Amino acid sequence: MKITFAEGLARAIHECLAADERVMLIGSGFMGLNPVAQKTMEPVLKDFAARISVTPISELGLAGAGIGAAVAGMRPLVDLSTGSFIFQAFPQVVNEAANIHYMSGGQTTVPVTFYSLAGMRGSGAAQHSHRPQAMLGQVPGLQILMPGGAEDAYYLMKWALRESRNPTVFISHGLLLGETAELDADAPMIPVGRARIRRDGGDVSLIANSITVPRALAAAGILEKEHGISAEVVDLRSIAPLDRETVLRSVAKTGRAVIADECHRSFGVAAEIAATLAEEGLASLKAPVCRVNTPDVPIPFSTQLEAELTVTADKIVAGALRTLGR
Amino acid sequence: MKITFAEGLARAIHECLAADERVMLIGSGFMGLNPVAQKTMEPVLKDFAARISVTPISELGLAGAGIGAAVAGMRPLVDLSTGSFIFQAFPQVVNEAANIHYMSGGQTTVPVTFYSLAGMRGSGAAQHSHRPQAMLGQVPGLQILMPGGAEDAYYLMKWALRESRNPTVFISHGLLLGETAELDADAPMIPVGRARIRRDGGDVSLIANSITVPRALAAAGILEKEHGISAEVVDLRSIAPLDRETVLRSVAKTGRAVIADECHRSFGVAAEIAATLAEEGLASLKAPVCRVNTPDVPIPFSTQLEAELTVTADKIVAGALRTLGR
Amino acid sequence: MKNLGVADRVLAMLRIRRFEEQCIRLSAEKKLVGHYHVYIGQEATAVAACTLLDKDDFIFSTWRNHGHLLARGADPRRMMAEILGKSGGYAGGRSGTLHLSVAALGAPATSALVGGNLPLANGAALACKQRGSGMVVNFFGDAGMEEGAFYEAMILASVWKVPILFLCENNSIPPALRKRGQFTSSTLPAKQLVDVPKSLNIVTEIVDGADADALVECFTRLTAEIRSGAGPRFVEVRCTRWPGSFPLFPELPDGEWQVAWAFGQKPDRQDLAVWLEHSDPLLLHIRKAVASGELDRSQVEAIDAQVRAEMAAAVRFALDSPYPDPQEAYRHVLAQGGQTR
Amino acid sequence: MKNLGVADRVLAMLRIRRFEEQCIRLSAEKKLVGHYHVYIGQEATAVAACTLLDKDDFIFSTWRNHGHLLARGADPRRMMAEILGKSGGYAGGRSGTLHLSVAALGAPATSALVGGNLPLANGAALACKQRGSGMVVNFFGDAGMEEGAFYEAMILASVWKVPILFLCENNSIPPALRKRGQFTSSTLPAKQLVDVPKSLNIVTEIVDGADADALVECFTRLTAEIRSGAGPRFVEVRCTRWPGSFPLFPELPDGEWQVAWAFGQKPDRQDLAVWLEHSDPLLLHIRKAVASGELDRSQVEAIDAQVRAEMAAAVRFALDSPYPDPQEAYRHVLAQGGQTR
Ligand SMILES: Cc1ncc(C[n+]2csc(CCOP(=O)(O)OP(=O)(O)O)c2C)c(N)n1
Ligand SMILES: Cc1ncc(C[n+]2csc(CCOP(=O)(O)OP(=O)(O)O)c2C)c(N)n1
Ligand SMILES: [Mg+2]
Ligand SMILES: [Mg+2]
Repeated sequence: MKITFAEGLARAIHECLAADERVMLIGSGFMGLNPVAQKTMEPVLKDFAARISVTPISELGLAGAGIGAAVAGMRPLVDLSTGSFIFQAFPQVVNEAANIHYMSGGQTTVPVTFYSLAGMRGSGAAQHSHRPQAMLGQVPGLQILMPGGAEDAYYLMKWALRESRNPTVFISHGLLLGETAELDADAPMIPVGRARIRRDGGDVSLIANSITVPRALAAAGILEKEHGISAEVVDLRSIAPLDRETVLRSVAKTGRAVIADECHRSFGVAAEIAATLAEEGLASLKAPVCRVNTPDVPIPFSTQLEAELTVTADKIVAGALRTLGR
Repeated sequence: MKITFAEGLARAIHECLAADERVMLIGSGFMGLNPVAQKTMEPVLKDFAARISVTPISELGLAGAGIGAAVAGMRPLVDLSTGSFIFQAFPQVVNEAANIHYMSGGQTTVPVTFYSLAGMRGSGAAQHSHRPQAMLGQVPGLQILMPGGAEDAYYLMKWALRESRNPTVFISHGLLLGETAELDADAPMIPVGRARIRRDGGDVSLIANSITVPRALAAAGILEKEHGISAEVVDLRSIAPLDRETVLRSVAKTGRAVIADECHRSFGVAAEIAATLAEEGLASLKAPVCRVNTPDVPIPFSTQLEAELTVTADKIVAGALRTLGR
Repeated sequence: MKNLGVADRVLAMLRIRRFEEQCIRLSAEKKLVGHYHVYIGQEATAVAACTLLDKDDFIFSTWRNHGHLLARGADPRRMMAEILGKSGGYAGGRSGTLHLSVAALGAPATSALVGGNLPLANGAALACKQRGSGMVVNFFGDAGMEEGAFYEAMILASVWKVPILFLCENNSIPPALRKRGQFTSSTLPAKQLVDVPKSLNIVTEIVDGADADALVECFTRLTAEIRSGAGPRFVEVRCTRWPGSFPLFPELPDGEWQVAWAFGQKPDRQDLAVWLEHSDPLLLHIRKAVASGELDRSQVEAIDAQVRAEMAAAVRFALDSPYPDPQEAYRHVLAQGGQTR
Repeated sequence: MKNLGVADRVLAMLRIRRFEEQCIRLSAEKKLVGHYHVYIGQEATAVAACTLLDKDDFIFSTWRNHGHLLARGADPRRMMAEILGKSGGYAGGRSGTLHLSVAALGAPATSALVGGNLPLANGAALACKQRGSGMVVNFFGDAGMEEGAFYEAMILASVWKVPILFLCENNSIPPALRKRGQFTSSTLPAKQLVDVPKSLNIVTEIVDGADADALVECFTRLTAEIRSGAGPRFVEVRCTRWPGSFPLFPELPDGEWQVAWAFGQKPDRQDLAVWLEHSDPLLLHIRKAVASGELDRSQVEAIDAQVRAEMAAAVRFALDSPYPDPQEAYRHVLAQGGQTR
């Protein structure tokens, strides 16, 4: 069955609410300003109104409420809305949620999921376009899920709400909501923490996550058609846990790595992948690693300026060609 | 003249208050729980009481006040106290201070300095031991200064309060406050954004910042004395701007890099340095890069557990030996 | 401090109204991209507040900033160019509608985060106090009071006694409650918004945002108190939501605003008619001025003609302004000069 | 809900007092490393609040948690071991004094951040409401009210009407103001702390923290209201600072607390004598019980002997407990089971 990313999310949320009384929603936006995607949430809103809490614009308090409810035995999903607003909740997400299990010596578990609709969404400008994933990667105790396709939107959300026993940041993307994929809801999912090889290839590894997954796939298509190059596309799916083995195995095969990630270049997700290669995969590298990122510039409003900074399929292609000396 | 790190800070603050009426303090702690270091601030408190604002425990509001005052033409220094509390101020530091100059198209400048006494200070435990520098490195528009010695505590603070035209996070360290160095206050300082070669060497580069600087220097001493190895110690001094050139030049010479940094391993400062080497310095690497970091574990209270996670001179030595195949 | 005459006040309000109408049109035509917010129905507030300010005063605004900036004297041409992401805009297309600022007019930083500008405004007021000159007007919406940042800013302003007018524009009040009555909200549990700052020892007031004269009287008094060193003041301005603001993106329910509506003619849409009759600060102010003989229809029409010409020029300027060179994306990340490299 | 008899209440308070004295001693001997906070002078509050709670209720505490946990029934041996960073501690040495928690006793998460535990406590109360059982007591200090997190928690608790007692321990009030009078602070501009939650429609109360009977009466009433579904309640408990709390690290101004002080004998230090006479909840409660004939000196001495023995055992257990194996540092970062790898 073909579903959109938004449908995958809404369906997972609905199924989890139906299956487990402890699942509850703090906020229920999830779909940003996208009216088509918003429609997918209607069954949830209709069937589970009693388990959805009204939310003032108090992100810190809401995140904390989710943590506290989790600590008290519930399994809350907290809508933190646009990625940039997670900073409002940082004291609770970074310094409470992530630490409680450890500080208690394992006495207390914190199965809360924070939903963050992050990324460069088109004219969101500097204050509404953040990708907080690399920052959150500095926080041991958090799980960070980053679906790159509709089926993983479904699988990963379901896993977070039903199975996870730890605080989880679910990073969604405004420009992925309409992306479609084939879903077999009954098929066992690839374990969380395992990357997905979205396309096999032998000449270069394109390592991607979230919005850069469809772009890397497009780049792989161009590389094959226009340059006769066979690119492997690795979709990380989560950055905590981070599947270093699959990345290393792919690069061991291809000898070349292009890391496509929407974070700012410095201290971003791509830096960690590149560092892993420099530490554990040096011998397999036939060419310097290539990072394709958002430059270290706040996100401008104007479409023309934003486009200049955006990680595109073309830039991924150019990066791949560079690693191949072309 | 020999000064301590704390004396360097206090002296710089005093001189800047004396020299420029626009300099003002929002809070005046700076020295944590260290009574010896606290004494160094007495002249500032006595001579400039009228330019120090009383501060409730409202880190977000205080950071914002510093930004707003800067925008209105002042040059405030905001004491955000223990590094872990900067998360309270993240919405203002990350999403306001860093973006204002850009969003205004260059109309408005924001010469505010945030002071953060960060790091693993000994029994600070999970909620008081954060090192936020790598996270802040994901924020274009911020300058991040990280003195590794008393002379740079003085020089860099002075530069931030007198010359900088941009929002600056000054990262201090509880365990550095008593470190001493020779200060020649009239000597021109190494430009901000330029690393300091603290020790020349030819066999391996030890790349350090803040608290890992004295530890890397100790490691270099051990390497020489006990192993006959000549280690070069690079003190980054700031991580935004980041002096990639000096790092690349040093590793071009030695062929080996050990990066000692107190951030958690994943997505930390060391990751960015390692990535830079994988991208721009691959040809000079004679051995895999080695990161010496705090493991991805919240900081435990117990001295024995904290010690297990701490970046020590011995671990830096072990890392260097590994890169040399010993 | 200047005080505008009636005609100038109508001009200033109509300028905002017509500017926003152009935004709505340009958005419908897909020339304005992305989400944006208009100030229709709140014009009297910005005009009354900004005309009381001096050169060394500051304003801090939000995503709903167009009216504040126009009232402060910003050039509609450069504003519109910015909103369209053009190089002729105040920030060369970097800010767009959300963070429009004009430093030369004392609007140095506009935050699009709920609660974001309150700590900033407070800091600017601290700077004014330190220097002994100037004051701050801090515009924000009622939802701003749901953020911890609001609370911390109230604490600091009250402790520091800084010269600031916290101006909360509560834009979803039924007409009958505008002058008095409890504020009822599903998300802020205060009976009256002003109860919160009051609990922190800040002097407060409530005023009808559809009544330009009441606003002028209130702000004149409060800014005088603030300038005299009395410390912060908080005012809740109550406005009634304009029907065009209910959809996800604003729409003109019955085309552009008509001068004739102030002179007896009715629009087709009933909800709009009710809003105009009871809650439109522009219409009510014109009607009052006409009733008192201070203004006649031909004068209003002349003002309208002037404003329409201004706005046509603004739109033309904005459309003609080139898109920024992509390399401009890399400029202004850091101010130059302080850095030593 | 149980209610303690007078002797049990003295026992519970004295247990806290003596536990904290041991902490001060162990810190002076450098066996307790790092910063820590003691609950001396506030014992009646924790005892009065915690003894009203059931098994499915929760408490949320701060850096000043020793008293809260002991009153809730935690084992002094495992607490002391944790405070010394030993493997026998509740968290195997990971939490230390700052974040002590005992999940099995409904104290699942203790935050050492000012304002940190309020949003958490509120969320646990939301869980109680959803499940239809249990309530929350949220202990925090007066500085907590300077954080935005406090404000947001008040908003949410009031909007959601969750079963929570916000218990603000204001521990720096002069004796004369404990029962009435304005709260004066250089950092929170409220005339009364309770004015802030009141402005958000939360029912509030002020009570004297040196008067155990008043605390029991107040908390009994408020928790009954909360359990009946009336929504959140806020209480300010006013305590007077104990002289030993003024240095950077707490010190015993005149050695350990003496039973004899409750029976006419005076300590050498004058500031301590004044504090004991007017502000020590333990001493005042014993004196009242003796006056009314409910307790005599020999009974108090017997209680003290029991407590001293308990504390000696706790210290011995803690000192004997081995330091954790360094490999333990890597355990409990993530709960196992949910992860698929
Ligand atoms: C921190 C934060 N949270 C949420 C948002 C999304 N948001 C934008 S405008 C808005 C509503 C604001 O309402 P109000 O403050 O009353 O202002 P109005 O738009 O009515 O003028 C919200 C929730 C935001 N911009 N920032
Ligand atoms: C967010 C944050 N800011 C600052 C601190 C440092 N700090 C620890 S205790 C304390 C004072 C707390 O006073 P109060 O809330 O009255 O509690 P008390 O210690 O008096 O019980 C401060 C400022 C902190 N722990 N967390
Ligand atoms: Mg509003
Ligand atoms: Mg206190």
